[in-house]
Amino acid sequence: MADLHVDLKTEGEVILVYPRGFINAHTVRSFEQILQEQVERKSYRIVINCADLRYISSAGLGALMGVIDEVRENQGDIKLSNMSENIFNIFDILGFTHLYKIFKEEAEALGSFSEAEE
Amino acid sequence: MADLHVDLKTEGEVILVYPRGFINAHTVRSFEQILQEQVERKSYRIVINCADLRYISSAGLGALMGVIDEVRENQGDIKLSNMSENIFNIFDILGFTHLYKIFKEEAEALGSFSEAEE
Amino acid sequence: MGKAIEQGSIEVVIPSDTRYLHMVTNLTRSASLLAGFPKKTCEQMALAVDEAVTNVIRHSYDNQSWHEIQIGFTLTAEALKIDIRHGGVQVDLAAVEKPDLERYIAERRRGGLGLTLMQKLMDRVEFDQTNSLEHECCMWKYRTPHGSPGAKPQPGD
Amino acid sequence: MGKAIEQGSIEVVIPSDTRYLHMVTNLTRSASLLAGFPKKTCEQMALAVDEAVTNVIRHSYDNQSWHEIQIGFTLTAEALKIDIRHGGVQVDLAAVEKPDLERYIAERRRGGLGLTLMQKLMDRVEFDQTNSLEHECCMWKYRTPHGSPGAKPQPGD
Ligand SMILES: Nc1ncnc2c1ncn2[C@@H]1O[C@H](COP(=O)(O)OP(=O)(O)O)[C@@H](O)[C@H]1O
Ligand SMILES: Nc1ncnc2c1ncn2[C@@H]1O[C@H](COP(=O)(O)OP(=O)(O)O)[C@@H](O)[C@H]1O
Repeated sequence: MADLHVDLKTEGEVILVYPRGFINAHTVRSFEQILQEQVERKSYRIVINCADLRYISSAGLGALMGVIDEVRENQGDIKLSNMSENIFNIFDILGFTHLYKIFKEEAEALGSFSEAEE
Repeated sequence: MADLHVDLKTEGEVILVYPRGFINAHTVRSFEQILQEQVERKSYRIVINCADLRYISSAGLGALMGVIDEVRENQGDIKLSNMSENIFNIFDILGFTHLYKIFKEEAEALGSFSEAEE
Repeated sequence: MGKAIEQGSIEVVIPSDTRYLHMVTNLTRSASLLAGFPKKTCEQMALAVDEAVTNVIRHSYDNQSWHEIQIGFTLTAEALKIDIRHGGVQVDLAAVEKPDLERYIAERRRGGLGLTLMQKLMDRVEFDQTNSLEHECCMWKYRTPHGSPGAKPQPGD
Repeated sequence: MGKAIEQGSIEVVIPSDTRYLHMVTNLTRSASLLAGFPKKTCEQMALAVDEAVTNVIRHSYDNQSWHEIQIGFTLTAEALKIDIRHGGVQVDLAAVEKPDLERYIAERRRGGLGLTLMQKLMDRVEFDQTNSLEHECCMWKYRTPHGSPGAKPQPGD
């Protein structure tokens, strides 16, 4: 099945989210849930590593929009990394590259949180 | 496009054939042609390395059947190697595993020709 | 063999169920690759069709999964035309706010991205505004200058 | 989400052109994965449909690429039924030799593998023998005992 599995990892105060597979209107629920859970447990520093994300539709972008305000109001952020060209293009077309910080590598995204702290 | 590219390599007296992609009724012509050309230029020792062969339908099997007699009448053979499970299953279902020598690795298929010589 | 198809059409009928979305995006990708569009353009068309079909399921059929959606791909020398037909509620473009990404981003709205994406990804998007029982969303991708194979090779081809 | 579809149907219409074969095998693979069949079974169904459609193009339509072929996928609790419909010459099973692989191999025949493969890959294959204008090849794969998801996990799942 063309599905989505979302793995999580904690790195200091940062939550690493690994969506693997396809995010469309059918699979988005689990992605949304994971993001909501972070907000509920007040984990506002989130890195989404897109290395294994093969597809995202507006449903997935909507899930990000659904939590970004609360995250930022609490001095957190959602940063993205390891995007394939296809995924980056979709963010770019919608101007979301100005709305989210997108890094080439996970380590850079992680590092940007500690820099912000200093 | 879902296509087929066939590469060739010469290793001593053996011709190595690398079909890459999909062999179906649409793409089979180029595979057939390459096999015919070997027979025409009297290269009767053929190894087909299936490592990059992702799909084969009966059209492709028919192409093999079209040359195997002439190849064997001339003390040659067509040996296959590096089959994925899917490709092997198709050969197996038709009993073609008894008709063709199938090796795990290219080197074994190559080696089997020199053994036959001794 | 490696030659692209110049004319032809494909028709698909699927249930109005999001479980078929992935299949439809795959089919769209295959059809547009067959038509000879660059890979990147094919990805974009697959997403546009996903968005259009998702909207039909959500808004036209109110998430009821037992209806039918018909998708047609028509290839001509000039363009690939994709039409999505259904018997549900048609989008009322007058009632939908004009996509304004700057405001969208400023307001952090959650939905409303689908139509915007369709319009950005395709060369032309039209909804019929008749009152017939069957409604249609038509999207076009022209072979030139936007997606002509060879004429303007894209990275990742 | 990860749940397989239990009932549903998909219809596709394609031109009788071998250039569409790859798309059709992809579609069949997607549809049967959606239905919850094991990957290996899905591969087999994709190949069976390729063979059936190839035969229609070659034999029913004599390689003329401007005709139509309709393919239907119908999923029930028991089986996935795939029917391939066309308006060309129907296969005359009486005239086709019964597939006899041993003899086939002994005689090194070149063609004649398609029908054999269809029969080996599917649980049941039927051709209508009426004289209507539309002809049909129906193939079934049962969920049990041959392809029940979970019941008999296959390697490579
Ligand atoms: N096929 C459709 N039928 C009816 N209404 C639609 C359709 N597509 C879109 N709409 C309307 O247009 C609005 C914007 O659609 P869209 O940009 O896809 O965002 P979203 O679906 O996330 O709300 C929807 O909220 C809906 O009211
Ligand atoms: N759809 C069809 N319409 C008419 N005749 C067919 C059809 N399918 C198969 N046949 C006949 O059955 C024979 C065996 O078919 P098949 O096993 O697919 O092998 P091949 O197509 O390689 O000859 C064909 O040669 C043809 O005469």
